[in-house]
Amino acid sequence: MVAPPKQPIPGTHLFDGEAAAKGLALNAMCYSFNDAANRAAFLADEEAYCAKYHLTAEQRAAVAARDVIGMIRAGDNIYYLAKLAGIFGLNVQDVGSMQTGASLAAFNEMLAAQGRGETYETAHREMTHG
Amino acid sequence: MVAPPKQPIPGTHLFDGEAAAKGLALNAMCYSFNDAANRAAFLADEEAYCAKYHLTAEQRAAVAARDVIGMIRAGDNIYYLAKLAGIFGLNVQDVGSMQTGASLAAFNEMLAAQGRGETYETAHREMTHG
Amino acid sequence: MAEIVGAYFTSHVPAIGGAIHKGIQQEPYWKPFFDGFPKVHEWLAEVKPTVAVVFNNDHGLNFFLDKMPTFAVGAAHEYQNADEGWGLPLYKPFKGDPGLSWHIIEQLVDDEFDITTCQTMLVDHALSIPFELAWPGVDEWPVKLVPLHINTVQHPLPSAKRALAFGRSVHRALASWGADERIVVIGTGGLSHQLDGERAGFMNSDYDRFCMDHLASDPDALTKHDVHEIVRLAGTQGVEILNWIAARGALGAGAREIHRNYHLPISNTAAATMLLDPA
Amino acid sequence: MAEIVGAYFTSHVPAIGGAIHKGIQQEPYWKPFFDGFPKVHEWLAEVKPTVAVVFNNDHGLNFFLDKMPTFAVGAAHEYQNADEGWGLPLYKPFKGDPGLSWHIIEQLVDDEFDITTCQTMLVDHALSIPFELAWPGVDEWPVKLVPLHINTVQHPLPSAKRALAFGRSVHRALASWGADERIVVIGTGGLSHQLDGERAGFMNSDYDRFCMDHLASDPDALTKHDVHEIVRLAGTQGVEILNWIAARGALGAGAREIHRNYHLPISNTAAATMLLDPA
Ligand SMILES: [Fe+3]
Ligand SMILES: [Fe+3]
Repeated sequence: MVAPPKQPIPGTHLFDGEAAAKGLALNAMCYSFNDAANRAAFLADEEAYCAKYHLTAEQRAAVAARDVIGMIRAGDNIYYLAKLAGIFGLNVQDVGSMQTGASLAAFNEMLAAQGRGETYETAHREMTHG
Repeated sequence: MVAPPKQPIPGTHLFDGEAAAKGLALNAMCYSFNDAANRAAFLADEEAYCAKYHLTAEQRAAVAARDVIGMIRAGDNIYYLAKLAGIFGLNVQDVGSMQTGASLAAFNEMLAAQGRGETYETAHREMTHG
Repeated sequence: MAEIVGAYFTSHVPAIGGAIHKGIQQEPYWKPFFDGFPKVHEWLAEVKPTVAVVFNNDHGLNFFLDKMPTFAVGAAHEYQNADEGWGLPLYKPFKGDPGLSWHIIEQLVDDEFDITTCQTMLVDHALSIPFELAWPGVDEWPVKLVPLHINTVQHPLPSAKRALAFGRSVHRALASWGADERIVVIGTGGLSHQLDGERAGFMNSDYDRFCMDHLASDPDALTKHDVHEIVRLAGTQGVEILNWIAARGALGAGAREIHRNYHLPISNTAAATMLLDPA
Repeated sequence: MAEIVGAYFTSHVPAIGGAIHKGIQQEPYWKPFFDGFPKVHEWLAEVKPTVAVVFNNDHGLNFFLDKMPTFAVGAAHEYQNADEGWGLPLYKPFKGDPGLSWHIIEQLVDDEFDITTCQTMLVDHALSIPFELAWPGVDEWPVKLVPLHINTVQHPLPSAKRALAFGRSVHRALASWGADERIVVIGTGGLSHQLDGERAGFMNSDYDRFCMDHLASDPDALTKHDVHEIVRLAGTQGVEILNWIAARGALGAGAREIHRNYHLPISNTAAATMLLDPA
């Protein structure tokens, strides 16, 4: 018998079977972006490209809104998502800033604070409350 | 430590790592025949199709000669090979006849003899020596 | 809770599909094989499965040598049959049961099986023919599907011992599945046959009977041979007995044989059909 | 007989490749990380490896959710790097060692690891960046490659205990490899980082130090956390520590730490580099 479900980890969305089943169409689209021609096709006609991959309404809305947390909630995996983010010119700090709701500068400062020995909890509190 | 090499089994070519490494190009070509368009392309220009898959000289010669044992020796796996045999209109009895060097009728009789309770060894002896 | 209603085993020789397609099941060559199926149909009507957990092997349709898994588990919403290179008519699609698939996957990884998961997967004659034999001519398959794949193509293959343990881990998952389903376990392929090499046409009814005689009562007996020995005894493609062994494990500890049919040759193969009840 | 000369571990953050490409290794942001490498270069010049056995994880280049293996082993003659979606310059091809690959595969299946074998395989930044860090600017990589992949993408992931056992099975294969090779074991990725979710930017130097402190002397200590606990402690992508754990297993029973560098942040990651000698 599989162990009972674990305690959720705050701010963390495990890419498990449930997410994988939900996110398949969006992940398939993002996986296609390994190919430069597909990235160009997406940029040329985002609507048509998303339609071709049969994104769910939730997935399409999240992509249209460049809503990273929305994509994650819709089952996107960060490794595939990163390829879409690349098309938008977003790096992992940009993506971090979008997900935490902090400015890019504040997010980077939160990383740097950990580099100076602050715990994540402290650095995160400072980012959130100034 | 992996167990020492086993005794060879007469008349049997295990599709192991050595065969798989040797046969990759030919198996890749045969795998492509799941697609009807590829089967048609092979039939339309066998030489060009084989060149596209970079068959080794040994593989190309075996395919050109419809030499099933030659293909197996060149690393083809029977499941992939069966797709090529299908293009030539050969079923597994035809392929059996070609590999054993017996006529199709004699090969089928060898199978039927086993159905009547003869051992493979006896049935095979009868097939080989009339 | 789900109930495991029993296990169904059958050979899956492609030519069987041809015979069904041509409607020649009652011709002398085919009758002894198809005579094994009225009992299967009765039994299925009685045990009324709603889900099929099927151990089978791909024959170069879904898997290639670029990514050849030892064990793979399908987790799709739907599985399609596809052209295997012979241009034969395709079978109806198979409805998946992704919830049960992921439940099985969680159990397998927890039990240290290093599976490959497949959210899309094509299924070949190893699955469609046993389905068509079980439910001939239905408009829609009456069961949802969880397909499990065992490598019988490229050596090293998993051992019979490992295949049985794999099936037993699947059993633990089935036994703890909360949905109200009636699960039939299916093992396909075999029995003895060899398609390739100078020994093509090899069959061995002694070994086949040994396997059938021990399948219900003592499946561990089938694990005493290593894979090389199984090739020697059953032929290069007779290693498909691994699917039967794993399916037997998935049925659970006790089992009772309620039906057996054995006939050879069907094409180059010694063909067999069996039903086991849980016991 | 082959000799295992030691193990090299490093983070593989894509931005490192960008820094190398721009030649800004000595800028204040990057210097503390790159300062860990002169010692690596000295050590490699001394131990002179001829083959690298690399535990790493694909990031959506070679594997998709249609066929996602728990453990995969490359068995190609050559491995290519490829565009991961960011259009970055590609790295040189990597020469394979299929003989050693198949020797490892035989051992793993014999030890009941249910691997996926890959006769063709693309490798991503998880492999190319550690190579470029180790052998910067060379015309041709000085080692042949056997890449091993661990699923860190889709849960359920293998446990740390299973990853260590996987590495130990690989060690048995290396220890019995008859070719006259000098084998370096490489583990890539980590340490703590989380890219996704509201907790993005999470790092944890306490856990990282726990891992580094026990890697040589007591790797089993790293297996006391289950994967869920590792995610909690190391972040969603910090589970790449599984590559380090498996590589540690492949090094052999005894090990001695000879070099360590740890610096954060590099991009969103706590970056680390270590060298272990066999002991
Ligand atoms: Fe088969
Ligand atoms: Fe990574």
